Amino acid sequence: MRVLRLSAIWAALALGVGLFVLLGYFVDLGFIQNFRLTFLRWAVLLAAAALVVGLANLLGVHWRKVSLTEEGWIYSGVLILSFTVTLVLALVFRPDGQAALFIFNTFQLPLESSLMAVLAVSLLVAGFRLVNRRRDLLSLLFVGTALMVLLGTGPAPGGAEGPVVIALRDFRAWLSQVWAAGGARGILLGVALGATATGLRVLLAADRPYGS
Amino acid sequence: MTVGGLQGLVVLAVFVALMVGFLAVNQRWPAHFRRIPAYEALRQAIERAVEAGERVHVSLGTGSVIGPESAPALAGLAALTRIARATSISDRPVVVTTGDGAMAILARDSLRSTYQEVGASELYEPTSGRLLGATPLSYAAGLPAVLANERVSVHVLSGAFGVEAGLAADFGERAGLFVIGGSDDVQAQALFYAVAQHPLIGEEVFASGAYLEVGTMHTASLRAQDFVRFGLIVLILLGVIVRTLEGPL
Amino acid sequence: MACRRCGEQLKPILMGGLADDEADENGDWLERMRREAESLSGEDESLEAEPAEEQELPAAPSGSDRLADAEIPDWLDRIRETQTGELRAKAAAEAAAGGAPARDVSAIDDSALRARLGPSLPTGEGAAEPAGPAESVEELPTWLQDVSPEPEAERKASPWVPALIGEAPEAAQPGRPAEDLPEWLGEIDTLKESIEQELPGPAAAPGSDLAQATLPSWLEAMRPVETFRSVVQIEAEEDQSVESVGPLAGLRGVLLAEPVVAMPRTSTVGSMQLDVTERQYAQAELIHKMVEEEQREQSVSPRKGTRLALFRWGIAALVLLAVALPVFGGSPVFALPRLAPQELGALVEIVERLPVDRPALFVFDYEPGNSGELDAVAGAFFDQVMARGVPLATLTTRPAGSALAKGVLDDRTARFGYVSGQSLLHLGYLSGGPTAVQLFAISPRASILKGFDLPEGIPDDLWNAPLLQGIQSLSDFSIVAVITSGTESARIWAEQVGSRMGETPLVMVLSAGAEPLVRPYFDFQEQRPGERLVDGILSGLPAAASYELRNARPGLALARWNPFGSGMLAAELILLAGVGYGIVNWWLGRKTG
Amino acid sequence: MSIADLISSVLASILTVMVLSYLVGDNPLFRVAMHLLVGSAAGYAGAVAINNVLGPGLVDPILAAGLEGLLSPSVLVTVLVPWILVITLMLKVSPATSRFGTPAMALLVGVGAAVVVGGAITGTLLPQSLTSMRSLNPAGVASGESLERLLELVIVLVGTLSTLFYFRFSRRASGQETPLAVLAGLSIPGPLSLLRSVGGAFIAITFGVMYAGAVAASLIVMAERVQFLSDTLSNLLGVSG
Repeated sequence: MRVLRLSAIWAALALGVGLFVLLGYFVDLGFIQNFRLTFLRWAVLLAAAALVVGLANLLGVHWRKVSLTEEGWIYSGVLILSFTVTLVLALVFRPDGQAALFIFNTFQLPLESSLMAVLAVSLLVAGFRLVNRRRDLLSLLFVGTALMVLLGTGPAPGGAEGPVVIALRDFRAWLSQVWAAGGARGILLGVALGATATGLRVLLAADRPYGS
Repeated sequence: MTVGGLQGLVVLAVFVALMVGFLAVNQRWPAHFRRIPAYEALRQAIERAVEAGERVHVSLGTGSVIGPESAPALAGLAALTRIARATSISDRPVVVTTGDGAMAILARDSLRSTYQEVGASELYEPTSGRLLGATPLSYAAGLPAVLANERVSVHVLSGAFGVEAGLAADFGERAGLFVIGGSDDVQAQALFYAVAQHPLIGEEVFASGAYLEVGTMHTASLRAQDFVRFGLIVLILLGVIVRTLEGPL
Repeated sequence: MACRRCGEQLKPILMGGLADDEADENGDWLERMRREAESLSGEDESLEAEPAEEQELPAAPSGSDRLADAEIPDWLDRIRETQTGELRAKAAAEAAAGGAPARDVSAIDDSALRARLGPSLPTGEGAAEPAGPAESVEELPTWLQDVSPEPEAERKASPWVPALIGEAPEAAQPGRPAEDLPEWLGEIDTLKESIEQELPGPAAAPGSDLAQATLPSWLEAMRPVETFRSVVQIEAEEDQSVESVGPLAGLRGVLLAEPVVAMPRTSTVGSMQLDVTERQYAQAELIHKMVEEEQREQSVSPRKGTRLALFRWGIAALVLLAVALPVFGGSPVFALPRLAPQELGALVEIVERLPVDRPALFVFDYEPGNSGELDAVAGAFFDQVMARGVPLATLTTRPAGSALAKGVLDDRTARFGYVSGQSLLHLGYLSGGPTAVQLFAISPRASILKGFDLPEGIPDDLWNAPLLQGIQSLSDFSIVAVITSGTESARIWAEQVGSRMGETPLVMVLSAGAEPLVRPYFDFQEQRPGERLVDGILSGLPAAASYELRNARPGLALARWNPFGSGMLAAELILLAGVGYGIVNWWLGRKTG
Repeated sequence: MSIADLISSVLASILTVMVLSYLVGDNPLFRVAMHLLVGSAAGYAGAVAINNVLGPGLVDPILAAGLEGLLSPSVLVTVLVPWILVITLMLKVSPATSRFGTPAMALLVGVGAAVVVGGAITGTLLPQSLTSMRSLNPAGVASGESLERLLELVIVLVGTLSTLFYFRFSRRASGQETPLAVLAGLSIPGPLSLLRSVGGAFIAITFGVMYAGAVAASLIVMAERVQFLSDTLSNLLGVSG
């Protein structure tokens, strides 16, 4: 019973706060806008605090692996080490200090870029397999369109762009700016419908991700 | 109040009214939805995972809770409660990862309250809902270890993703897992379509609650979506006719 | 709803058990599981003589029993009728594969038997009870009492573990009303009332109630078979011991004076405690499905895995080779773009018109992983803006964005004579993602509290820096350029911020994949000049290369032109090969059926 | 090039090779690189959050207001309430104290859900619908350009509506739409099925365009990585030479 009451209070809190923020989109009344701004500022602070909580959780997960020497505990040790060193250096010498920037440019930047390079191969492998995997007309259309766009995007071998290349560029632009724009607009509208329904379910307390 | 504000309020009011209305008539007028093979396959994959003592991994993406991109993750959290119920009889309960700190907390809260409801509080572990990486690509970088070490066999991606969606799905595909992916980001959807075994297209990711039978409100909201969809189509057509009558291009 | 694997009618297990209309089906599968178990044990009868005998004893009375019938008293015979009747009913229940009605259970009642057997029937508490009959009668209420309904509180706490196959009716929520309880729980729950209602009083026709002493099949399935076995074995006369002492000395087949409690027997306490939680019930269902599913498990063919690995290696090698050849070998060389995309002209014009007395705002809204692309795409744009001497302020919505901005602009500051703090200022990190973008659009000064890499002499409140003194809102910047890899953040800037920018142009520098999603906002501005969303777009390496050529300042775009072209060529070949491979396999598959 | 830069680029090159080794298959080098990335990215993001957000948002206002200023209503709202919320949220670290953080999370979720709904309606539903309402009046379509523009507008409109229709979830209880006719064994789909098929085609084209964009983007990054490796190699050779 008590649990029920508490969950109802939290649901009412979420609804109340959400209502002010939501009305702020449509109504220009001063007090609504003030409440909205205040709640948004609190939310921004809370999101940053939640990141710290999440990082503590991340550290806890890997610390547990190391202490229990679970499978892959050595990798967890590497993670804890890199996390601690980066955090300490960036806090002591500030994130814009030379030490933090050195770590950023030496580790994070190249590692993320290399992962993006790996993505290129992953996407091409998936594209290669798609028609064989799905065996339907839509996947054929998907790969055919991708092929045409790549042909119209990539540089042409040889000394100068010929008329065929120009035609391919125009066709690519036509596909992307007319056909894809129409499809994208339909998808965006559909996604907006789904997002609205999802948000309203939370505001109406049908979904309570914050638990009870 | 501006005209846009008024229009927005009307849309909002119509949506809420439709959701409540469909909720009221749900018993008398049951809904019939089209097949979404990905969700049918997901049901079977989860049951197979439970039978095999393997784990279901739910990824809530890299979007922030306080941003508009949190919508698919919120839908994923609703689906998570259902998946957690279904896997609560498994030796290995569901594990949830995300790239946002607040979303990780919500995942843990959802798991805790779900396990309490099914009388399996002992299944809850603070590490079962975790932040995997603080940036989108570092989140993707953390996935291979989770998929390999946690004995995952079902890889559910429901959240905000960017290009990292391709990597997140590919890591699962390479490990030979059942991969289902949906996002609000159109580019991520395209990458899921290419890479994932069972892509969720467009707004299908938001329908997980209705298709996994989380609750009547999910069914009602899906019907409300369809109602507004048709309204929108009619309005656009009317607008085109009016403008066409007004004058040339 | 039918199980998609075995076609069996399956229903989700609900709070407190199964819905009324579901009990039969589940009784059915439990019954089937029991039958399977029995048939298995039946096959091994020769090996398991003892259990087999135990099962056959009541089912088909042995000749010795029939001989004994004449000897045993009438009331004891009735008890045995009860058992045979019960077993007949059990067989019928098996055939019908359905639970027997509740009244059959309620018919078994110790008070009724007491009424019929009179005071001769002991209470069962006494140590020195009479033998078999009393005990066998006592058995019936004992297990019924053990199957006491779950207390309300426990039932509330009892879990709801629906299988994902099948529908979960909405009524099946925690706190489900009692009338929705499944038949089997309902029976137990209302046992006492049904007993009172349905049992005739002492005057009831003897045997009529005992004849109903059959159990529903689900209950049969759940109890150990030997539970109801009489603890008194009626032996053949010749096997019976001769009384050696007392007034009955010399007689055979006299009732045993030995207390029943001292005789070897199966404990009935505990064996009947059917505290089946829903999770256990679901696990039982799971075991059933596992048995059904066992044959359907597909083995992964190693050949397929190896072939896929070969494909991956081949494609990876081809792409890497294609990209590396122009870098290390200097060829192939690709033609530079001859025609610039039409939207480039609009962007160049916007930059040309920028006032130099107001700072431009560059929003670095991408991750380090995208810097390889976006630094190259945006380079020409930065060059043109900085060549005009427009003061710059940078902002980011990603934690690492400021470090990226510093890296991109540092090598240009010297080239274009910018001085950090005077003509260039990093506002730093705008936390909160899209929500923070809205806050920034409303009041920039309240949203950005700390800068990044600020030089000496900049006041604590960076908004008091000379460069930013005139900035009160977004519209005070000369231009807002969002360099982003994501369609979502581009949409946020276009949708949430574009309308708050007054006459300040909004420009998007995009990753190639984001263009189709942002294009509609650019068209929107084209279509409705009054309502501005996005004023300029720069996307993709070809456009950036054209931009660099137009600026006559070769940069990263032109430097990556050849490896990019070579890689694209490889990508086209790979996709083409994939289409061919897929179509051929498709055709072959159809041909071979 | 300074020694620090050289060390940095050599380390970065080694890490690049470690990541690219994944193209051969999952291996310990790749795992180490990935954990390094997760750790360093998390550490840097945490430091930025503390240094640029929590510090200025929670600590600086108190220092600015001073103890006596803390009692003023404005400071109560802007400083004390966030402090309380953040502290309760921090209690989420431990399962024992986790429940105390629920109000803060409810607030966060309320704001998030409202931003989702508000953003979807004002940001996409209204503007994108309005943009779709374009005149298709052929009057004055003399020049080929106008004709082409008209054709484009029709394609975009058909694409938008058919794609929007494609996602329709509800269906009639009877199931599939009955085909218009069956000619020589080939069934001609009804108008709704046809519209849905058209929507599916537009979705495939859109996805194909976006997929190609992602491939192009990642190939540029790969080219940048290879160039980086080449530059580092030449720098090393230059140093050694």
